[in-house]
Amino acid sequence: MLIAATIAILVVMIMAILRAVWGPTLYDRILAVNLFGTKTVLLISLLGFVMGRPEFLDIAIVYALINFISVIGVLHYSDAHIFKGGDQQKKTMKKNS
Amino acid sequence: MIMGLYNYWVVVVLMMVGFYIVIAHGNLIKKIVGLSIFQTSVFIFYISMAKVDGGTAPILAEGIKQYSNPLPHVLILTAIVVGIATTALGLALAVRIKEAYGSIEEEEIQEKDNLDC
Amino acid sequence: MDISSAVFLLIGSFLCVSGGVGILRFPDFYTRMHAVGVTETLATAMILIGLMLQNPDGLVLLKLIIILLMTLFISPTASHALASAALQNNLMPELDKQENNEKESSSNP
Amino acid sequence: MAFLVAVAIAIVRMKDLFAVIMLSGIYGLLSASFFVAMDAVDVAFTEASVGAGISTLLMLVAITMTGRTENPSRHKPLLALAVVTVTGSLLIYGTLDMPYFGLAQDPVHLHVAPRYINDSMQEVGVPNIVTSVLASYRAFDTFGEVVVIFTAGMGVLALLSVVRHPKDIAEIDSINKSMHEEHLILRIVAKMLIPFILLFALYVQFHGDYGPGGGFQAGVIFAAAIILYAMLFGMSTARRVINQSFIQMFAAIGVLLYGSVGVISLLNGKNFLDYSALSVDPVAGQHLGILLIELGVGFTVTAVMVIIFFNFAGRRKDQQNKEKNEP
Repeated sequence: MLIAATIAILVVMIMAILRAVWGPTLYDRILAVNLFGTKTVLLISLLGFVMGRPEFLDIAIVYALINFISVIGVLHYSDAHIFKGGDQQKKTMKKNS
Repeated sequence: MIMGLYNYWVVVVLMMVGFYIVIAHGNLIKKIVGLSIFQTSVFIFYISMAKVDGGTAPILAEGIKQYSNPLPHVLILTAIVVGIATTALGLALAVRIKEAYGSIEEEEIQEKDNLDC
Repeated sequence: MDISSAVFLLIGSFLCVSGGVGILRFPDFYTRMHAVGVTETLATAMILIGLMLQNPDGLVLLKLIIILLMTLFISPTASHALASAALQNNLMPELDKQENNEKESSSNP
Repeated sequence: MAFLVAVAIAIVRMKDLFAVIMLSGIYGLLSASFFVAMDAVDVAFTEASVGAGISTLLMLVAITMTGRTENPSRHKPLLALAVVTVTGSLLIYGTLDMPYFGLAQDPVHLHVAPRYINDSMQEVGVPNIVTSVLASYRAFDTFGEVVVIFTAGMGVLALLSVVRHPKDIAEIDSINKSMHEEHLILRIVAKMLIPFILLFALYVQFHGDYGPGGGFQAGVIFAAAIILYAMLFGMSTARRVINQSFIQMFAAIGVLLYGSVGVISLLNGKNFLDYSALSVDPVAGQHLGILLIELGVGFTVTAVMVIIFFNFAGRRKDQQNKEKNEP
């Protein structure tokens, strides 16, 4: 069962990567990274159980924290939208709106 | 046989991707990303060398006989932190170059240099 | 114990995959956000509870609970921040397409 | 092993021009999970906090300063491609001689590692072999790494530090006032989380002897908490909490602590960084030495990461101000 869950998470990770590569807007990419991070947390905890040494959940905690921090950071620095070459971003926005 | 060397091949491919980015792209930030990919491929190489089949993480516990090799882990652990420090230094240089030249594209920088001479 | 853990894990993985399908297939950013934001928290909680049932051992259980709590805090916050940032930067949901209407209205904050 | 496929998928990233940074974040996460699958928990710990968190952030800040678009390359990529292919195939040819993956009889595993695995418990008394090798057997190396990190921090400082501008009391006030308008939820959640992150960093710092963790990781996590604070509550507020000169001193104190532990053992008639000299009982001495050294590493790493981030962010703000004033 653990293996099944691991495989499911791997599949979701692949989907997230696809969205991150594909994603038309900046926010899609951030969303994909966020999803990816959460799935990594799950994957690490599952892997700990699969390998039979579940003491290493510390890593999963770090992941959860760092994921949060990096999402906030990415938002903080993209929110300011002072990208000097930021035409691309605006273009995609227009396309989408 | 194929599985036996698969890891190393993936490492080689990653390393070459990083290398390609470094030599073929002109953007300095992109180059730094390429360097970090290159770096990570070396990390993966070391770590996959350290793995022993049936072994577990090198933290001593009762009832476990086989551990993976701790030495590469130590080397890579410090290398990662040093890597981020050097990456930061590279980014700082890129920012300064942007301020001085108004661009971080290699060719434009060279053109400006040629004009100055 | 084992069976209940398996059930939780299965539900969790199913939710994960449905979220993944959502992020791939939905037409615009807010619907994708909706798909991920809703399933993510629940799926994580399910899988973590499944793991807790697997190994009722002191420290490990504590760490799992910490992870669960943090996920419950973090992922809604991150989703909120993401959605509001997107909205502030004038990324509008696709409202004009007929077939997307229902999904949009439910996810638009 | 399914992971390697996923890692290979990450290569797709190179075709992408604008999302490179996002993808490099994903790449960091992926490689870290690969490290977990390969039993390298300590390394995964570090990569998690560094590769996925801090480096993504730094690159992002740098990109906001340098512009986001990349010019299409005017080089002919064929030459580069040829070089890459040739090198790659040579390397692959080289791997054919490599011992197969995961065999216990690989030459790598026969030389020093058995001694570390078998004897470190008696000699150092720390269950985490990685920590004991890092901080005791190869402490001299680690000292070098710490000095490298310190130097890099100083380099960033030299390159990017801005002349002290007067403290923006007004900005702090405006941030406090805007508290209820923007980022309200974020700030409250962050206020709850930051103490927890700091506590967790301390746990990682001092639990490094028994589980994955240690000075490097704890330093990065500590710095991440400070960075989170700085992002949500404004640079000026963060600067008021953590003074720039104070943090610079902190970085130096870390290196000095490390070095002085070595000098003390030298004065006691042992080798440099031989901790047995620190106490009557050699194992207790080792314990003490590892603890002190990890502390020094933690100090330096935290301080350098914070210095790097503050200088990047401060530089960025400076540029913004200039732009505001010019037109």
